Amino acid sequence: MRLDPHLSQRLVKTLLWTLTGVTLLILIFIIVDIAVKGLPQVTWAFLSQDSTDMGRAGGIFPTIVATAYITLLAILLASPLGVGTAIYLTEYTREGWATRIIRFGSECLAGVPSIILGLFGFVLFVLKLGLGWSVLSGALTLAIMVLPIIIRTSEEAIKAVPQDYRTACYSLGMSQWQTVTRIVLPSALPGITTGIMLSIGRSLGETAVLLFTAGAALRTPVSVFDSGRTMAVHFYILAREGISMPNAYGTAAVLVISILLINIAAYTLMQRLMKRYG
Amino acid sequence: MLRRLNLFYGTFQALKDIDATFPRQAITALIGPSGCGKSTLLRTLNRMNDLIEGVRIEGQVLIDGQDIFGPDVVLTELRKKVGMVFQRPNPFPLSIYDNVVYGPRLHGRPPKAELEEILGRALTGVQMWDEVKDRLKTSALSLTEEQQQRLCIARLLAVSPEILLMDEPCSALDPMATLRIEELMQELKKNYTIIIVTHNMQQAARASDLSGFMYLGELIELGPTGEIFTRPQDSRTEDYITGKYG
Amino acid sequence: MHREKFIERVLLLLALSSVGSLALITIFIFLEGFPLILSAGLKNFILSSHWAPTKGHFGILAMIISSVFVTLGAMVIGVPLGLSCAIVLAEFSPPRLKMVLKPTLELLAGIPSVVYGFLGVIWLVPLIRNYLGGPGLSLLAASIILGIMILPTVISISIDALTAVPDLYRDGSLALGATRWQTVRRVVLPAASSGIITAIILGMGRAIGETMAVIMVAGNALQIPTSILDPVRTLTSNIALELSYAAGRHREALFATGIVLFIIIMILNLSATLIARRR
Amino acid sequence: MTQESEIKIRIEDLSFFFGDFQALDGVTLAIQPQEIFGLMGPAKSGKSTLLRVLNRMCDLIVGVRMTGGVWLDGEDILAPDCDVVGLRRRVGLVLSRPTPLPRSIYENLALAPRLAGKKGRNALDEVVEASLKAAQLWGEVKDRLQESALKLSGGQQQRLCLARTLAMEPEVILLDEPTSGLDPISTAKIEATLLQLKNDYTIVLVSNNTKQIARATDRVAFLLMGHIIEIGDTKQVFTVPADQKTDDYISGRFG
Repeated sequence: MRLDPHLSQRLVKTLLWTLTGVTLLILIFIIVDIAVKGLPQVTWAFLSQDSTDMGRAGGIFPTIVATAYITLLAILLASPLGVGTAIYLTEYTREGWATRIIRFGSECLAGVPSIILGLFGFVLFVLKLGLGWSVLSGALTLAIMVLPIIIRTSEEAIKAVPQDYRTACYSLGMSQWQTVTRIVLPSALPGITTGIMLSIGRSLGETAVLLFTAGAALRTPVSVFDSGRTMAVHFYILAREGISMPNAYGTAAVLVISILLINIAAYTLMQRLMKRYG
Repeated sequence: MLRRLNLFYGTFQALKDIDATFPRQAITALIGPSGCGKSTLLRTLNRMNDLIEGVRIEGQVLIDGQDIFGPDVVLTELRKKVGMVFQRPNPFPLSIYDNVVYGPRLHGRPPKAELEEILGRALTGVQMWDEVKDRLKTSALSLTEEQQQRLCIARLLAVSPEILLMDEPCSALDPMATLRIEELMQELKKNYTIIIVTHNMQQAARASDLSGFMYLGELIELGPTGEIFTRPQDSRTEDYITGKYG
Repeated sequence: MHREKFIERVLLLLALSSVGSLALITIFIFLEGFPLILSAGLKNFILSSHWAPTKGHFGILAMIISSVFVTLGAMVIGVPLGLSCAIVLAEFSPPRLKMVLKPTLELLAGIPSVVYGFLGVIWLVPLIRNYLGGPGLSLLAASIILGIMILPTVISISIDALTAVPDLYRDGSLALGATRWQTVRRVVLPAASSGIITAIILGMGRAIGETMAVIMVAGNALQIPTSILDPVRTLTSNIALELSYAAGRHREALFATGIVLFIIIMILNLSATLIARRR
Repeated sequence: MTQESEIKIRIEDLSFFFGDFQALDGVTLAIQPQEIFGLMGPAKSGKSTLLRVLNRMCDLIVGVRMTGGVWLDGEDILAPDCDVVGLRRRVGLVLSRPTPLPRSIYENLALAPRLAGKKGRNALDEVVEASLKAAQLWGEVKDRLQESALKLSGGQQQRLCLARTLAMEPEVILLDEPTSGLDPISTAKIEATLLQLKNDYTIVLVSNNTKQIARATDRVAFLLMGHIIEIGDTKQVFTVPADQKTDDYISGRFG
């Protein structure tokens, strides 16, 4: 006997919606749990004081500074490389072996797991170049990690700039570089910013890379050669070694909320962008 | 037959008070500049416009006396009865065989022998049985554009529709292929009611029995093709067919 | 003219940064790890499960098997959930709902892996211990957590594959009187199949390479698992657990573990790229 | 045949390939200054390709190959050492779809003069006003020059693109079906503008609307599948076509 198509459609839709619902519930559960148990810990003192007693007491100020320091440095290093790559791929070269290799390299790099990046950063920056466990080692390794993200989003943003604009520019006798800097990049800026924001989000949550490159010193880093413990690493150590569950939840809340805010902002920007170009 | 049909996309009114009757076993062509609503009108007849967000339709469309917006109309049955050929040929990325029997398989699980028979009939109906009978298992995407368009028509014939809607079916084809598709339409009109949208006036003049001219969502006039092209009633029609704009 | 050429050169140089980084990573991991594989013998390295690096035993078979099982478990959980979400979002949800659902699901990708691991320890591990037995920290727990973690990868790539299917196909099918689901099953899914397979493979790569969450919930016992409730140690957790104190041959052994992991992941990525390109 | 000195653009035995596809086959023709030269033919006949060779916009497409020669005022523009960017400033192109840049109306117009080295607010203001007036758009936009050009209607955008090309002070203006998306009134305005401009410029107009070619051009070439079928005075081609295919085309038997 054959099921009536309308009935089978209804059954399948019910199943699919149920599974989607389960996924959403998991997500909501994660966020609610972190918020309910973590937010009460988050006070001004928690954010602004030094950690004491291995993080059992005090606040998370040093980890906030370390996180911001490493992330910003990584983004500063990766953005010109990523955007430059994207411009080269979209505007300056035709599809061929060169683009294929570059694109393939970037895709593979995106697939390299963070533990391998951690190993690499550890051996090259920490040991071979003698930078030690430091903000700089961490930022260099993180920059490699977010490079593919910036390349991909910038490339998409630049590709989304209507071809008509370029045609118009060329037919007005503008050179390629004039076209890129005056029309293409300004039009693609929101998309590029989105990619940079996503990279920041990704950097904030990264642990494996930083554990082996930036170290875990629980004091506020000043120079780029100081070791620094980011929020994610701090959270991992608190939770894994059972040092303080309330402080672990508090750190997680700060971490998750900042990542969510950045990602939401990035997403909103992307939406506006998509609306602009239909 | 249409009665006082209005169609809105959000606040934009795409069709305005359209009244029209399309006779059986004839080819009716809808002409007009782009954006005049002719494709929208066509897609209303098998309710493909339902797929678009924010569409609101007023008025009636009667097919064989039955309102297609009535509550007891089963959408899939309506679309089976009112087949549609699109502007660009859209064979599924499946084999030629699977494309043609796609429809019959949707509506039941016919035995293999019956499928073979439907296949033969549909492909013969579009005069391409001899061209493809030896490569039914190859991908439909390997065919030429014209063959793909024929295959799409064959795919329709396989579900035995009564009405064929064609939305600029030749716009992607070269002049020779266009001519052959037009010949095919003449063949098909013996058994089917055909409504075709075209931006090519010569095509309308050559291939249709009736023509309707649409402008800015209105059906300006509808009548025998010969009269529309030689003695248009409305000055807008005249301007259009003499090429003042478009 | 000269200026343009100069700019092009500079941009090419920047564009080589990603390839260059990848090359550097490969070179350094191999430089550090390969000598050990040579001296210990490839066979002893990947076909023995005797791991006692301080005593000169470097067999990682147990970890390879654990990594594979954990990953397969993650696929069993993540693929059905992820595909369902993708199909619902791409084909069945009204646009307005999609505008809300899609970003919400994408937020999953933003939650750091340590948070997943932590919540796994707090909620999932006790559940498993109390209702299914065993220590709780187990292959099952790791699979469930990883299954959830790969959802964003599977969902977003599958959605892209589904939306890349031209509407012409959907229109064609609906115009023949097919229901939505018939259209999805018979036309859209086959047309999107290579993209969906890519999504699954990249999800696998993500699962096998994940470290922090796995360390926290898998139990990290050095053994070949016999039940899904056994604690396991994966390739990634082995590296992360021992790197901070390893030295000499021991450290080389961890880099060698890294080589194995790297090769597995590169094979997965390569096949994903090849499948995606075949389209 | 016209004297060499009176020829603005000379094209000789030009063939053009996209990969394996030959878009133009042995095209030879001469365009005189201060005329509107029409190119007509059905879709894919090569008329747009020919137009794009004239300012080397065809370079932007991958896999193209050309043989033959094109001379602008006797200068070989297909030569490898030709300054393409400079050439495009001399030979302006208006496309079938309006392509305003996402800037203000003023900026759209001032862009090209600025890049050409024109400085100073007054000088720029003058160019903007003059070119808008020439394109018969000044009256409609003079009070909102700082608004985004994307806010204009389709017909206004197209006239803006024409004005933008004029602001560049080119010698030749190429138009690729400039009215294909426009309503009758905007079409009429653009055609009127062209007739005025022809006193100062050489204009090449591509259109698949034969009526427009008949109305607006002085001389015309009919292209079919990359070949020139017929060249001549527009009146003559339309009244007594020499070739049966031209007759078929202008009477609408195909295309």
